[in-house]
Amino acid sequence: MAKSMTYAILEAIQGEMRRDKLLTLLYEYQKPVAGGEKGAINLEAEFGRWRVRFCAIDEQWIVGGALGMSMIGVPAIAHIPSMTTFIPYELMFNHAGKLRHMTGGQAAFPMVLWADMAGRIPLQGAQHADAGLESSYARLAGLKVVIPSNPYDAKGLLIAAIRDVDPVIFCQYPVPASGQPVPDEPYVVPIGEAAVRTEGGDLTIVGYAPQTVEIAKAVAELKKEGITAEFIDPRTLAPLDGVMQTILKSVSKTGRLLTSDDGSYSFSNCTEIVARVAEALPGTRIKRLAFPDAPAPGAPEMLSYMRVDAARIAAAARKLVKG
Amino acid sequence: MAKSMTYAILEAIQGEMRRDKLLTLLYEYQKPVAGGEKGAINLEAEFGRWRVRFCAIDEQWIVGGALGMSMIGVPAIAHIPSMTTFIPYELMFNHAGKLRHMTGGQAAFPMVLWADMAGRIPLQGAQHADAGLESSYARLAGLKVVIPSNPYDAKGLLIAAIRDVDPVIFCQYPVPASGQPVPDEPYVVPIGEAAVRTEGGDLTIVGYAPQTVEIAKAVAELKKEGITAEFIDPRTLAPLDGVMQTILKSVSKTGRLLTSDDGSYSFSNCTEIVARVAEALPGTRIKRLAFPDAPAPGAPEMLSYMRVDAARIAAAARKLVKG
Amino acid sequence: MSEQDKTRQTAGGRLGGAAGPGGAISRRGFLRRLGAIGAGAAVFSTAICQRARAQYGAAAPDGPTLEQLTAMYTDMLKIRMWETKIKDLILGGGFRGVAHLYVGEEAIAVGVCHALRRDDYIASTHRGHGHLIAKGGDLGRMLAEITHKATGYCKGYGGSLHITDVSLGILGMNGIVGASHLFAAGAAYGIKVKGTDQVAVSFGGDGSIQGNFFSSAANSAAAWKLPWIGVIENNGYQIWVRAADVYGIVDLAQRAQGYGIEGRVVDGNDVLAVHNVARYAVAKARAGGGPTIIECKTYRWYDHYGAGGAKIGADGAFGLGYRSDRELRDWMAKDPIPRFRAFLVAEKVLAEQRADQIAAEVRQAVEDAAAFAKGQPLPKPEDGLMNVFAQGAVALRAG
Amino acid sequence: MSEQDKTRQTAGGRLGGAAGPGGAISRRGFLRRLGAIGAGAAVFSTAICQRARAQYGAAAPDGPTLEQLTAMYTDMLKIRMWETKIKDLILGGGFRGVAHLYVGEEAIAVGVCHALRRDDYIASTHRGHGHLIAKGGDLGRMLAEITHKATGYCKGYGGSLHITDVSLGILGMNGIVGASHLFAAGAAYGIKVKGTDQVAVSFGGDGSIQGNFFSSAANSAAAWKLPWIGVIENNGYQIWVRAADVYGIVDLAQRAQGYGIEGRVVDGNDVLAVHNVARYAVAKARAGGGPTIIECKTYRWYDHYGAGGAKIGADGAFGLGYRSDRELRDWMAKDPIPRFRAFLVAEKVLAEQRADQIAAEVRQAVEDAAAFAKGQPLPKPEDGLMNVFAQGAVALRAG
Ligand SMILES: Cc1ncc(C[n+]2csc(CCOP(=O)(O)OP(=O)(O)O)c2C)c(N)n1
Ligand SMILES: Cc1ncc(C[n+]2csc(CCOP(=O)(O)OP(=O)(O)O)c2C)c(N)n1
Ligand SMILES: [Mg+2]
Ligand SMILES: [Mg+2]
Repeated sequence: MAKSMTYAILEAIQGEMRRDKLLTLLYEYQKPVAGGEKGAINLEAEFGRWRVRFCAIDEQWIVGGALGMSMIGVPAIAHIPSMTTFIPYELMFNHAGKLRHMTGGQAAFPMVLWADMAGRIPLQGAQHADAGLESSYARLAGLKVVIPSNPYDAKGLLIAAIRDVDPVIFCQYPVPASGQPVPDEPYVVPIGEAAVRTEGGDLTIVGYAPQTVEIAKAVAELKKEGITAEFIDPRTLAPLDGVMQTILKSVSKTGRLLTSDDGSYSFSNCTEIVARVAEALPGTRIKRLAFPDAPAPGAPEMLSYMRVDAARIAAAARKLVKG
Repeated sequence: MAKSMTYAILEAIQGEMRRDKLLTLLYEYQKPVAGGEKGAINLEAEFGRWRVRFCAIDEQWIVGGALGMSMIGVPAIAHIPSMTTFIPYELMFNHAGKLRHMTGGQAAFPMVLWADMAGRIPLQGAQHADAGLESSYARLAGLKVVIPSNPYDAKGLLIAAIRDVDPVIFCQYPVPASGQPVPDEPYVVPIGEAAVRTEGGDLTIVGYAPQTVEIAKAVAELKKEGITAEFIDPRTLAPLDGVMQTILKSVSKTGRLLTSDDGSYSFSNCTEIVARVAEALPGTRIKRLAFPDAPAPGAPEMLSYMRVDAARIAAAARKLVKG
Repeated sequence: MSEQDKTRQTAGGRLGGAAGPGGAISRRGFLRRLGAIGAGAAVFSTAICQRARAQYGAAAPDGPTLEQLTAMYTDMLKIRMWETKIKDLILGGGFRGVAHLYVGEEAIAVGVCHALRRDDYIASTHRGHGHLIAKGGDLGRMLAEITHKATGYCKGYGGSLHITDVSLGILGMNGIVGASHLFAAGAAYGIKVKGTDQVAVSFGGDGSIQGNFFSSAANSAAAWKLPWIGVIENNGYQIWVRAADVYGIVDLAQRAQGYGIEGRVVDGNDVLAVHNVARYAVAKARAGGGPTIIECKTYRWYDHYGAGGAKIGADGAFGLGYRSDRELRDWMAKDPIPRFRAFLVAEKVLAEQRADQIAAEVRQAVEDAAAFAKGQPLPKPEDGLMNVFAQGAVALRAG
Repeated sequence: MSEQDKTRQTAGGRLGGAAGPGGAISRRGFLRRLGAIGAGAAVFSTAICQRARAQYGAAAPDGPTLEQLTAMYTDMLKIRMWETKIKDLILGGGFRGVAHLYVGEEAIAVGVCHALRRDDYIASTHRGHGHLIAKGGDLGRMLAEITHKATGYCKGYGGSLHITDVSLGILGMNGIVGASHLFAAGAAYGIKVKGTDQVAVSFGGDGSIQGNFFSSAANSAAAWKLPWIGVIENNGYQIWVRAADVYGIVDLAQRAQGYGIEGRVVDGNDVLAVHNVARYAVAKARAGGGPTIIECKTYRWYDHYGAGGAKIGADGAFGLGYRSDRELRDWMAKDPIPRFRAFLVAEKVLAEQRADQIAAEVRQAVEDAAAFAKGQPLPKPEDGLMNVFAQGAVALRAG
């Protein structure tokens, strides 16, 4: 059985906590415990309650506490549940992202904000079925934002995030255990590098996290019809320059860009990618698919009508290529 | 003497408070008092302390309180200072923007978040010299975002915002008292409509708030050189559809788009406008100018090096038109 | 406020400790106490009832109080049976919705909401079905909503976490812990602006006093004596986290002191105890006396969420890792419903037969609600684009 | 802790009220008290000193305590004179910076920071020059920074609001009110992880106890007995807003009770009173006894910001709309510096002459600092693109 996303994440933290005796996890109710083929991981049992601390329902503390700790050289991971992703927004904006600059390089926050993201799940209601929040973080100076789409990337990106001396937002969306097998040993997936998931010449498709499942299906479907798509998973949203190199290279070749988001349409995720391509490569034919600018309704009928799926991606791709 | 931004805003509130006996203002330390040719405005003196309430340093209260009031039909204006603009971000995101939808249309928040924006002012340091925060709000479902660039628009947009039954973020940047004279009477500048500040055929320039000062200078400069720019001030950032009609019409004509932001470059303000133009009008030549993805340093030398100014706008315009 | 009340008003003091005005109480006094809402009234606990009963024999209050007591009993049963039905539906499989069950805590919602007028406001939580029912919610439309039907309270958009009836003065159930307090305090401010004598009550769990919202609510309510009542439903757990491990205080009502607010601790499984403190707080708030924070100690019979550890046709969720079955059984023995029924019967408010009849009627109402909900239509897919703003629909961007 | 201390530990109790262990105190006892840092020590106020002096005649403590007292006096003067210089520079026109002046509140920064080791942490505020000086900040590099010079503490990026020296354990001045408390509490948690006996102190004004940050700091510190000390510098105003209009409590240390934290109120213009409560709190925190919240009542001599209402060469800002000149004069009469000097001289810690000499030295140091800062180079424009991340520079996007 492949390692799950959660297992891969906890394995990353376990390895780093063994390596760095100060690394500390603050969390709320989502126990850092996972069972897998390689044996169960139980971080509190292994590292004790000071280093693996469950907290009150107080995300301001979890993130602010992690910031304070990390300022005195105790690296910290702040894990907060999905519906609370914006409670620490001000802390990350005005403090984590600015203090190094404001102090002329003196201050550092070696911390990771491990933010759960709900994704567009049905029967929950809008507060518990959101996506796209990462773009609000990606626009804040001084912060890095990574979004793995599979357990392999999750482990490698999280280790990179933990070892980074700058604050990193690690966004965990619910994605199935697909992709490369996850090695037991620590390894790094560098922040700022996109992954080319499939190569192709007719158009470039960009998307991440749960959308990768839909895109992969669409790419397979299109291939049967003779349309080859180059599918790029950015993995990092900020800083974006490295990611853009890969995307621009691909779009220079294909001349067409299709992006697909679970986040809402306006001012969101792939918008920045689209804008950069438009600036750099005028003439590119571009289509942006996304969730509408609306909250996510609980009723599955409404929700799935609003979400981008494989069929819609394939249809948009056909139109871009043929239209 | 022309009415200042603050005077125009307080005049708007004064008129609306006279009209609606429940309308209430919660604020912190920025006294709603202004002197002008037409006589001084002192809202607390006129409407009493219950309706014009100074509060503790607690922006969560100011905004959350306004939300609670407005839910029971007491329309409210929550005024918060610039360095705190993201403290109520979660409240606007998970509650103000979602509750109508979540309740199937039952709940309403007839409130205005009157958010001060610092702009890129020198000698303050990064927490007190920020810009571009509006784009984080513009991507949230269920919220409207307006940004006046002069006192006339400020008064008219604020009255529109107060009368709107949906929550509106009214962003006040420091801008000089330019533009049309401000009538004493209430009037509405409709939300969702851009203003064409100057007409031209060679390129379209989009920008708002303090950037309008720089753009206006650049447009005048360019005109001398025989380049005519169509300068559009969006005034509303969300919802953007109406604004885009104006911009798309202009770009269809000019074929070139230059945007200019005081906000940072990535995932920000004019990015959405650029992306929409790129989707709708492939082949458009596009340039986005913005503050770098960095906090604002206090030292004026560093700050002005980083900010977009008239000379840079003119240079970019020349390049777009000639290059 | 009486001296006894004063001793009890410090957060540490527990209702039912040194309770009641000694032995000497007249029947009239007892009834007055039962119905009292003046600031001097404050406390009416089972202990007092028992003493009163011992002295004067069983006696039913008459007039509106009788009706009200019966209505309270009925509402407690409604919550219990409606939620037990949900639990059974979940366990039956294929349930089109989610639920955080309130069973075991009915005395709080009912005790508080029956101290309110229809035009008073409440702000509720993720565990809010009980609040909605106690404020007058319709069982059928509620069930239609939590199964996301087009005719549910929120037309299927909201579901269990956001089900609400704004016309009943309900400021929404809210999936964000603690937000209820802030919105209710805001509403309380609005009441002051309107100049009415309404009050605004927020419910929140033991987990709701931290985070950003509670503090802002409490401080503002204290500073300006807002008609806000913060009810803390302390059921001992925040999912599986115990308050003692994450707070420096034991009685959560102690938080009130830091703001200059009166804090009260009450047995949350005693509906009359809750009701009387609530009536006191409501009367005080209406009279301009400012806020009260009421901590109700209670327990939830089911898991935080869903029906894990539960069985169809049986009460309670057993075998959950974070709590012992014994703890649950001890609390089930303190079930607020039979306790209240016994009181009502003993006090001749209700005859046994009438009590049985009410139970049968409620059971039938729940079955009717379930049947109603089942027959309701699904929402139209494109309606998800509506109700973002008051006017119009947003654009579909997905394709 | 002594019984007297216990009575004083409730938030309402004021230091110097029923202070001191009665008349009978030996010289050794006096010195022990002065130097005491054990949990039993707690209170050493001017009142005690005066009584002690009356009994035993003037006597200077010897050894390190003497040095420390002199250093405290010197630091208070440094803050006063350095800031007075800033005020004069602002009034002189063309000042390349901003300032929230601390003058009048020196006893707090000095009393607290001199109870700390160099490796202890402090988190400061917008009004933080005093904290930085008391923790050992260099006057020249500070002035270079608040005039945004390339060789200032923050290379000109930060200025007055963010000036800091991380190597002195300063977690930053912070322009966001209240954030200091949360970061210090986080640091206190980090200390526990490291297993050292350091402590983390946050300063904050009377405005800093509301908002999101304080509550999270206090609750966490209480729950896990973190070595956090929250110092509330209650100068009566939040810009122009009075606490009484926006809080439901008078003594802000009362907030502590709601979290289960010991709260103390102290005369913030009495450096020894502040120092002794701070020493008590620090010793308690080092010993694992958990947090303390100390409210220091004080007053700022200048306006919230800048030098409005002030004059070159004269103390205090007069004619501000929100406070009376008389109130200011009353507080200026309670100036902590001459008060402390009088004590030191009377106790023969310092001779008058030595005291004058220190003042002259500090005055010279301030002039040197000003001259140093003036001569420093401006930052390079392109350096604004640096220090966003630890590595590299971000791209210029402006053209
Ligand atoms: C701000 C916030 N943080 C976390 C959550 C996730 N969450 C939902 S319910 C819950 C526990 C609530 O505990 P309590 O307040 O005691 O209420 P109870 O469930 O016991 O009724 C948590 C942590 C949330 N919804 N909102
Ligand atoms: C969160 C936040 N809200 C508002 C402000 C604006 N502001 C700066 S200082 C200040 C007053 C602070 O008062 P207090 O805490 O009493 O400190 P003092 O200035 O009196 O030392 C305010 C409102 C801010 N910086 N941060
Ligand atoms: Mg609970
Ligand atoms: Mg103050």
